[in-house]
Amino acid sequence: MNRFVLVGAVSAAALLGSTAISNAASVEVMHWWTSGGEQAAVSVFAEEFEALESGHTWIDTAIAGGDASRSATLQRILGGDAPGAAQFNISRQFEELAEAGLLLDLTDLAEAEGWRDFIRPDAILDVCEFDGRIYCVPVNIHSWQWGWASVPAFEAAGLEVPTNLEDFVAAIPALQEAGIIPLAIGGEPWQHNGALGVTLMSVMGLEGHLRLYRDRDADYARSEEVARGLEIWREMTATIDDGAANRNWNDTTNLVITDQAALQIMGDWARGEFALAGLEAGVDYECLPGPSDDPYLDTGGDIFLFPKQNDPEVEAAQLEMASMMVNPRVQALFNNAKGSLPVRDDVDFSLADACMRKGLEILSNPDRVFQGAGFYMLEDDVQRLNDLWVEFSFNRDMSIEEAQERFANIIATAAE
Amino acid sequence: MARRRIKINPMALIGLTPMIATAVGVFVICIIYSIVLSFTNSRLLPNFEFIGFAQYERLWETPRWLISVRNIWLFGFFSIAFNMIFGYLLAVFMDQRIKQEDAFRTIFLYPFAMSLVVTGLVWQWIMDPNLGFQSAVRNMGFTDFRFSPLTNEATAIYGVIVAGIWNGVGVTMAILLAGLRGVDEEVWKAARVDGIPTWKTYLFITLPMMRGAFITAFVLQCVGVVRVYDLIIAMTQGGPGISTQMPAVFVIQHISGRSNVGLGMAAATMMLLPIIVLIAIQQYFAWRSRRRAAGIGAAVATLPQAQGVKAS
Amino acid sequence: MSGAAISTKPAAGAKVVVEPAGPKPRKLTITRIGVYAFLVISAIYFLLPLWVMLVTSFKTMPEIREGYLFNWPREFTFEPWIKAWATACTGRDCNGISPGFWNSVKITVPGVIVSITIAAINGYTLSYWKFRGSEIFFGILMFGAFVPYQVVIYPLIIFMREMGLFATLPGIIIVHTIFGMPILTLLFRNFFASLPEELFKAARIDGAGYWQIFFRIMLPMSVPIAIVAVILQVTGIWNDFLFGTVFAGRENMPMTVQLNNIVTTTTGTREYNVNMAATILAAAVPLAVYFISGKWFVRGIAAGAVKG
Amino acid sequence: MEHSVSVKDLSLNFGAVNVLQSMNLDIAPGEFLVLLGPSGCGKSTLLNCIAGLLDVSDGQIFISGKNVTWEEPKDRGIGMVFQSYALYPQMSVRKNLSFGLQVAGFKKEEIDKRIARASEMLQIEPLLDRKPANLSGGQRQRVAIGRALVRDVDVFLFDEPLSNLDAKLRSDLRVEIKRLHQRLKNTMIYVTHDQIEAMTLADRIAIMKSGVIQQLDAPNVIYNKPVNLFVAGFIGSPSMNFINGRFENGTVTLGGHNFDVSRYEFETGQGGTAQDVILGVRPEHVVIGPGVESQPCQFEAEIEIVEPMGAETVAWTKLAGETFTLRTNSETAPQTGQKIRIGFDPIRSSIFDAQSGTRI
Repeated sequence: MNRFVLVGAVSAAALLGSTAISNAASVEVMHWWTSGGEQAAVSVFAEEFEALESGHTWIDTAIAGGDASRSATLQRILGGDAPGAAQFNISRQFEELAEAGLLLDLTDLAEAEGWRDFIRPDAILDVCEFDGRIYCVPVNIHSWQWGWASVPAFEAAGLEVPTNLEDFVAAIPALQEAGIIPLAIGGEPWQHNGALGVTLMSVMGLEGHLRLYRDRDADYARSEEVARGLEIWREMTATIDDGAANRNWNDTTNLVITDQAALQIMGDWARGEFALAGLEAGVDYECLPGPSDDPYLDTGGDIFLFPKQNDPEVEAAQLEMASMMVNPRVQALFNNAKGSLPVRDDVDFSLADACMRKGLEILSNPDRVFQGAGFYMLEDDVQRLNDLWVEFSFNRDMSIEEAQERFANIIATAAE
Repeated sequence: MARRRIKINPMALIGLTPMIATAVGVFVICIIYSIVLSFTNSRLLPNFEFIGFAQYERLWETPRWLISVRNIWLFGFFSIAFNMIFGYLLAVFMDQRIKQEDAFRTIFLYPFAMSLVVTGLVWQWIMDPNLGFQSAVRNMGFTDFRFSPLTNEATAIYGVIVAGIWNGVGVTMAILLAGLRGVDEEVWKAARVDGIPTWKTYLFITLPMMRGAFITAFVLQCVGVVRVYDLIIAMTQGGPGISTQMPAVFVIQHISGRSNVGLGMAAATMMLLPIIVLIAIQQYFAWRSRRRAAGIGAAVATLPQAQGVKAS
Repeated sequence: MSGAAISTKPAAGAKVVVEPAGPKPRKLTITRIGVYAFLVISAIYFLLPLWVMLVTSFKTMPEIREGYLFNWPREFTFEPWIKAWATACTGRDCNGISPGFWNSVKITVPGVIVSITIAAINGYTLSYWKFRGSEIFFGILMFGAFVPYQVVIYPLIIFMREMGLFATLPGIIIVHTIFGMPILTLLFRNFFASLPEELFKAARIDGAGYWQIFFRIMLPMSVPIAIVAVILQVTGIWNDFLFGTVFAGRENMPMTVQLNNIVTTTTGTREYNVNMAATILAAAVPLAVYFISGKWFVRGIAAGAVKG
Repeated sequence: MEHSVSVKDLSLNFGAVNVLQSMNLDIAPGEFLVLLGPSGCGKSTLLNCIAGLLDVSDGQIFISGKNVTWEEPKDRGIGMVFQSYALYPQMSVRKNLSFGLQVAGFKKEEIDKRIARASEMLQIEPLLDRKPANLSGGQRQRVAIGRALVRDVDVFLFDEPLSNLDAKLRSDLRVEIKRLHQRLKNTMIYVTHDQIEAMTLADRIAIMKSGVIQQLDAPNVIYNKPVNLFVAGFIGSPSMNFINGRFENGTVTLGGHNFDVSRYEFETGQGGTAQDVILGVRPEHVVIGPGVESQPCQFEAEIEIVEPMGAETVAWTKLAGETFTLRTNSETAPQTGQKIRIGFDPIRSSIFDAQSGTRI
């Protein structure tokens, strides 16, 4: 009799325990959002996720630097110790993972929630699609094509804030005279890559971009426009300050915030830093789309993919997380903190500041939106391009002609 | 003796199992696996679509790799050369009946106890142009003073070399000092009686006698140089640009973030090459000296004692 | 002859000028000054980073920004140390470097014990129980001492995954055991080879077996070499970065990896004082081992260096 | 003051340890002096002080009348040969011989002349272009001697030069050194712990113990008239028999035996006072068999152990309860267990004060 009671009690406890566990799971999330603005944004996700009824836990694994973080993620997937969710950039980087069946298929969730209907532009979700299935969640839209200018810095040099890079190059001597660092940039390779890409884009426009990366027109890589873009880059980077090495992007943004430097070419995530510092767009700083009088914006951004776990409970939690990330309320909160644009346009834009409005306006015109090189080319080839630009940027002995020749060669030999 | 050799004690086999597993599993199978992958187009996950030497062809056209190779030679040459010269000088100076020898030895050697990550971080901080050594000297009134090797791609590698030497020269010093102390004291006395100046004794008499210690220190340095990874990651992450890229970093980047295992393994195989060459040379010399010893051996049976041991 | 020395000779000092007697007066020659100058300058080069780390870790950020790298802190603050140990952030994790410290302890202690035990058995077997082929395996192992880790790291990741050991504590311990094995085995093999062979023969005649001889006779005798091995392994495993990043996994991330994460993460401005405090903390254990073990450490290096 | 080498009140201490204590030593030109003693007695230290390889704590050193206390070794006019040969291993024999001369700035012809002379003298001409590693031990030591020879100096110092050689080579080279000395007539100071070397080579031997010279005299004096127990015990193999006893009225009483020692030559010149003594008798001075009856001192004892050594045999017995050995021709050797009559002559024995251990 006694024994019977005991067994009953134990099994009841086990049942209770197991149901409690089955609802709540821990999901480890790997990302590289470590700056102040990014931290605020990722906290939105974490808090919203943990606030879900099922009582899941967000385990945060932040590794500074996109390259380092992606490397770590891939290493762990390779080693069979994949995190529950991992941040990636919009690119074709994870195709192989999907192909090997290592990623959680989100298609059913996406169809049930109608992601196709509200996520825009379409291209963003296209990236997540492989063989007709959806494997990732886009969480924001980021554009690289922005300049961030310090209004007091240009005033100190007695200048108007320029609206394109040709004007900025002309303003460099006056800025130097006023003791201001003309172009703020850090030593990290990706900062150079990105800014150089922006510079090229501002010169060659959408048509040139498509000829190069979509059509693989190697001759265009040898064109006048490309040469001019590289020339502008050389002129801008001729005045880099000593402290550039080892400077993070947010440390660099800080130079503009504190008016020590005039201009930073950096994606729209920099806006989060200005906002965090309490600066007002149009008064303390100016955001320059393009930076060009004829601006185009790419729709890069961050995506999360969910490596398969062998635990159905974790899988359920992963799906819940994916759903949470595109929730309109969360999108508004997250993107506001992050400085990026939401992936859906049915969110509340009342909080948007002047810069965000500028961006939204441009993005609303499909002709002004383009896809980055990573959309058309494999990661390996993108990296070859990055290597070239980094080498060009740091090795001032490399002639513009040589850089163009190598550029053409990469375009010509890139894998389909 | 003979019986022991032939009959395998089962317990001995069990005891040696972890070693056999490591030797065969890691240092034979894993290496072969790596080499095989270098002939495939594996990206992140291993596959076995063989593409011949394509990865090698591509490797030697990849600027990042070419720069890595240039850097490893540069880094290897300068850091080993400085290490040896500075290490020997320190050892010689330490050998001058210095009163505070223990204190100096402690000071010269402690950096070796620190990890290369720590080494890299500290030197990066010292070489920071705005807050580090440069600004400290400028604040003393030398406003034109420049010391910021890491900010310039042409000089960054030398900044790394300075940090590497700081970490490793104490070991070279310790090995060479042990070598110096191992030199027969009577040779020193003989040189003094002969009236040979101290510096000449160090240069012409003890230096050649310390070949063993030098080879040891040199091999140790070589192995360290080929493997250099932590220092780069902590100090420059390969930058500015890709100016301080190293083969070891290249391999790690390609087996993960860059998702081109085939290329990464081709690079790894190339890294193996100098080691194999080094071992082959060493084996050749060992074989030659064995053969020569066998030839002369009979004639000079008394030889191998005193002199032989000290000189080797 | 012997007898009491009747020293009628005047004190050496008074006579020095005329007649050399007694110890040669030590002149502070140029060479002597040069020797000391060289050593002192070298010592400064070696001590500088330690000094900078220490003073920076006690300074406040405003003071650091003034750029007086070498100055003694005006205002002493322990804040950076507390922050580095307990509250510094990487991402949303704000536990400082302390979890890394305990992880490193968890990796180092069993890592040292396992790797040294296996190496001792290897050395013992290779010295006394040679069999056909044992030397070949040893040769391969020695070759392994020179192989760059990067050559085998990818297959090893795959292997560890297949064994289910990737990103586990046993996994990282096995990795350290594997890569510590060549040098440690050599160390023990050379040590046992230097012991008199008669010892082993006597034990055999007394009827002792493989394990009995190892545990009763050889192991107790190998204490000196074991100390050297412990020093070598403690510093080696503690200071490892590469294996830690790849094989340890999130839960066992060693201190060096965590240090690098903390230092490369900036929210707002770089907190150099916290970074330096964290750096010192990460270096503390091997430094302590070094300062305590002193001459043993040197012996360890020399022993580790004595190879083909 | 025509000494070749002269040591005055020399002391050396390492910290609190006195290695040499107020040592005085004069060596005549052309003399072959051997410093003999057990290891740690300071004999090598003394040699190193003379060579200038060790800084003295007190006292002076003169070589050829010149005060060299503060001089560098090279300026003292000495050449030195070491136990481990101390050849420069990476240099050929020729280079080994010439290196010091080249450094000193000698002309090439002069160097060649000296090398020719030295190598002829030591018969090492065929070895001149070899490296030390390719020489045998004996050859190496010849080269080392050659290196001292080419310096063309008045004083040669040898620091246990033969200790690393095997017995056969050792005796060959010993003769060689003796021949060299006879030919060169230089002053030689030779450190060894081997008494055979000392006895065969030396004009005078200085026996040292604990940094003090115990006795400085010609080999036969040291052998026959050791000044104290230490010297008596150190020289001679097998070593001297010591038996405790009492001296009174010209007789030494040991156990039950009374020995008449009136033939003994006392240091004081005559009788001596009654005191406790130790009687020392060398095994080779003991007589058995036919001649025993003529010996002034005799006793009867049983042979306990016999050690045949070829030409000679050592027999062990007891006298007054203490071990007593005797050395005899193998043909007349006694058997174990045999009771024989044993005799010796006090004139060839030594008597020491039991308290101080000095000879009376």
